[in-house]
Amino acid sequence: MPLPSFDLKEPGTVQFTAERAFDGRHLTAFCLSLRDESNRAAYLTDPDAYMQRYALTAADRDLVRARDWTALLRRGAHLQAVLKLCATHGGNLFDIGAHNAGVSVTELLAACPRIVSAVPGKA
Amino acid sequence: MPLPSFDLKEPGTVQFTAERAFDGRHLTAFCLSLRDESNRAAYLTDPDAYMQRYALTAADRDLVRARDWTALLRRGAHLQAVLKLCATHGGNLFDIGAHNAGVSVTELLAACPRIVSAVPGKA
Amino acid sequence: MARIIGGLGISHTPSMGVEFDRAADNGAVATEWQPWFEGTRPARALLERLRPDHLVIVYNDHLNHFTLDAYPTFAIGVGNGFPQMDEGWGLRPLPELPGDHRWGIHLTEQLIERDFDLTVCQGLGVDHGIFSWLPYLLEPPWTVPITPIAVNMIREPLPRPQRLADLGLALRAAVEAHPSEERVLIVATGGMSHQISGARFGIANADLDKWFLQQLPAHLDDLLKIEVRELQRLGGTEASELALWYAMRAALGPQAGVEYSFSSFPKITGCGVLVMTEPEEAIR
Amino acid sequence: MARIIGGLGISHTPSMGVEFDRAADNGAVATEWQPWFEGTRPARALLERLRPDHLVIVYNDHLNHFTLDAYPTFAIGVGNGFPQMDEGWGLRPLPELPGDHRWGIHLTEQLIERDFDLTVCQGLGVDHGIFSWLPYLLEPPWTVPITPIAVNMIREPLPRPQRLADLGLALRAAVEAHPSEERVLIVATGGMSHQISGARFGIANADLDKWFLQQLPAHLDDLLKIEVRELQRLGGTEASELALWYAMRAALGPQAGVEYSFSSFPKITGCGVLVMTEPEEAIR
Ligand SMILES: [Fe+3]
Ligand SMILES: [Fe+3]
Repeated sequence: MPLPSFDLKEPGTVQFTAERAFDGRHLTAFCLSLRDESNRAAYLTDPDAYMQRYALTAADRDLVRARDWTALLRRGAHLQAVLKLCATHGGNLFDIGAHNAGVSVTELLAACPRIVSAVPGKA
Repeated sequence: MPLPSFDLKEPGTVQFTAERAFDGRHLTAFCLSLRDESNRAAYLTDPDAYMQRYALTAADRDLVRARDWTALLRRGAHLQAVLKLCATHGGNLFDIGAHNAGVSVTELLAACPRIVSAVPGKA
Repeated sequence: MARIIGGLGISHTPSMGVEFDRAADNGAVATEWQPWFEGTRPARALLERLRPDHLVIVYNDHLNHFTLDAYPTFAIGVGNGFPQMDEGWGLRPLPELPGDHRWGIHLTEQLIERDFDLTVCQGLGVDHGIFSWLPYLLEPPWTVPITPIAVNMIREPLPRPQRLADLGLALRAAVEAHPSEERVLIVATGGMSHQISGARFGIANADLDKWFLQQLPAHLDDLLKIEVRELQRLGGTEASELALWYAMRAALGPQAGVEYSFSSFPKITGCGVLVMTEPEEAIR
Repeated sequence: MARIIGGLGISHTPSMGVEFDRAADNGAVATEWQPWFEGTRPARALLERLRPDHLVIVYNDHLNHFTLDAYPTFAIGVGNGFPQMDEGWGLRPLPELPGDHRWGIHLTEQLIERDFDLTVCQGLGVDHGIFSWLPYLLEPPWTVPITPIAVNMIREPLPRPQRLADLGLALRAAVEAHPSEERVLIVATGGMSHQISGARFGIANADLDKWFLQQLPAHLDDLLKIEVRELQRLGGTEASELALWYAMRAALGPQAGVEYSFSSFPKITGCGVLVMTEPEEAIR
């Protein structure tokens, strides 16, 4: 993998802006509900029925079903919320990161830590 | 009824201090749960079972059963929370106020507004 | 830039809302509420003439939305609508408050940049703090979007009076940084003298309310020196809510003038209304 | 009066906690975490010598307790215990954090008097922001009470860096107003360089972390001029959490000195620790 760049542009970074926070509010709320063990069980038993409880759009639900972590982040679900969804499906941070970076989890694990060097004032 | 005095002492005023807010936190939480209609129904169906859900002491539960509004305030339940409990039992602010003032609701209603006059700097 | 055209200070109380609904059903206002109903007519006409594009409303919740698990000193609503909370007697026949999440985001950014430590609420319900008086002044369906800012008046310690004035000043700068030509009305709502518990229940210092309405337009600095406890001592514990009105006055320029001022005491809460305008919007 | 004896800055990350539990089970620390484990030993010894009576911990939640329905810029915990939150993989075998509600009330009163617009939490759960590093430095059962202060590092806009330094200054005054002889340690915890999403996932600017640990003790004013976005650009989006460390440094006097400083980069988060003491508590 190439080393990370020093900028905040996509696809390197999906900034969680205030607009995104607002647009993704229902997705974030849905994902955060999975902090509760009984909710995790209910969701896994019948994902579609469970998602009906939240004001998700059909497109939102498709992203969840597809476990399209990258599109969920772009849609405004907060990473820490998406992580609850990922954990509910037995995954972890590296699954999300690998999907974001377009590599396999094995590749990403091997690449970390991705050492770079720079300090402020000396770009 | 005598006119209200210009001080903040009990029994004229039961100040909701930070200490009271803390001591009464379970009572306040219990009362505020009654903002929800289904909770009100569950509580009215079986008050004791419902109260078990909250970390109320036996003494707390006795005050609730006795509808001792004044003691509940002293114990640190916030007035706005006690009001939910009172409303659930079909009461309103005047029930609490009359209990606090030691008069009947009819007396209190007749006495209001209890007109006094003073402005800052001219006690 | 957007600009502040004026300010509205107004009381709220659950009974005011109950009476509005009852009057609508009965076609007549109860005798004790008649002065308040009549007293709000001129304010209603003024708002119609002022044609605001946005309302910033500084109010307080009464444990109807927030709980003591997490009670914010200052909370801002970011949303396109703010629903009514059920206060225990069911919902009133009113629509939700209209919002504009872009205004919410703008004000959040501006206020946090100015060191106001807001709690940002993407799901905010509102109680009689706004719903009780709004129907008297604006007829539903409401179309002017609102940004609600909730201030802690429930648990000690309350913010200092000066902090509320500082909030008003920051709101002015925040509005003026908005990239539009919108006309913004700053509203502050808090009950005037009242106390709804203890043996002082029903204390009615109508003179304090009148004095406050006289002082606020031109003597904010003097008012800021008065401790909230002193307002509580003279006007009842819930008279602390008068401090919210400071935010409205401070958001206006020093030359802003009074268009209308009125107060009455229907039963247990002082009910007053104050409309002020900036000089270039003066109607008087 | 109570007084501040020193400060602790430290990273947090979920994997640090996971590794602590795994090492406890296996009786051995994994190779990549060995430097961090060893690196925390001197800090642990220093805390033992410093004998704090109270810890004020400035940290950040990661949507494990709060939600975006109401996200506070600054929240304070008032309680005698703060439970661990389940972050999705179940609870770790650790007791709750001990608290002292009287300290919580005291600090709340002092900070609101100084215009910090706290959200006051009587029911606060805490995540790896505190639970991940605490077992490395203090062995359970924990006995020293903690007052947690949660800072928004989750949603934009974040508080300004200067606001965090101001929080530190206010904490110093607040501690000194406490009517006791207690010895207070100010802790700030935020991950050092890391980014856990996007194609930059795993960015590891170990030199930035070392530079930061060198700068913080004596050059806070220079650090405050750096925009948080610049820290994010160089160290990853979550490097914003470094700004929390400013509160710790600002709470100490200008003459406070470094007792110990260490950093390593186990996998995806820079892990560092900095212990400082006031001159009269110097051990070095
Ligand atoms: Fe009120
Ligand atoms: Fe973190």
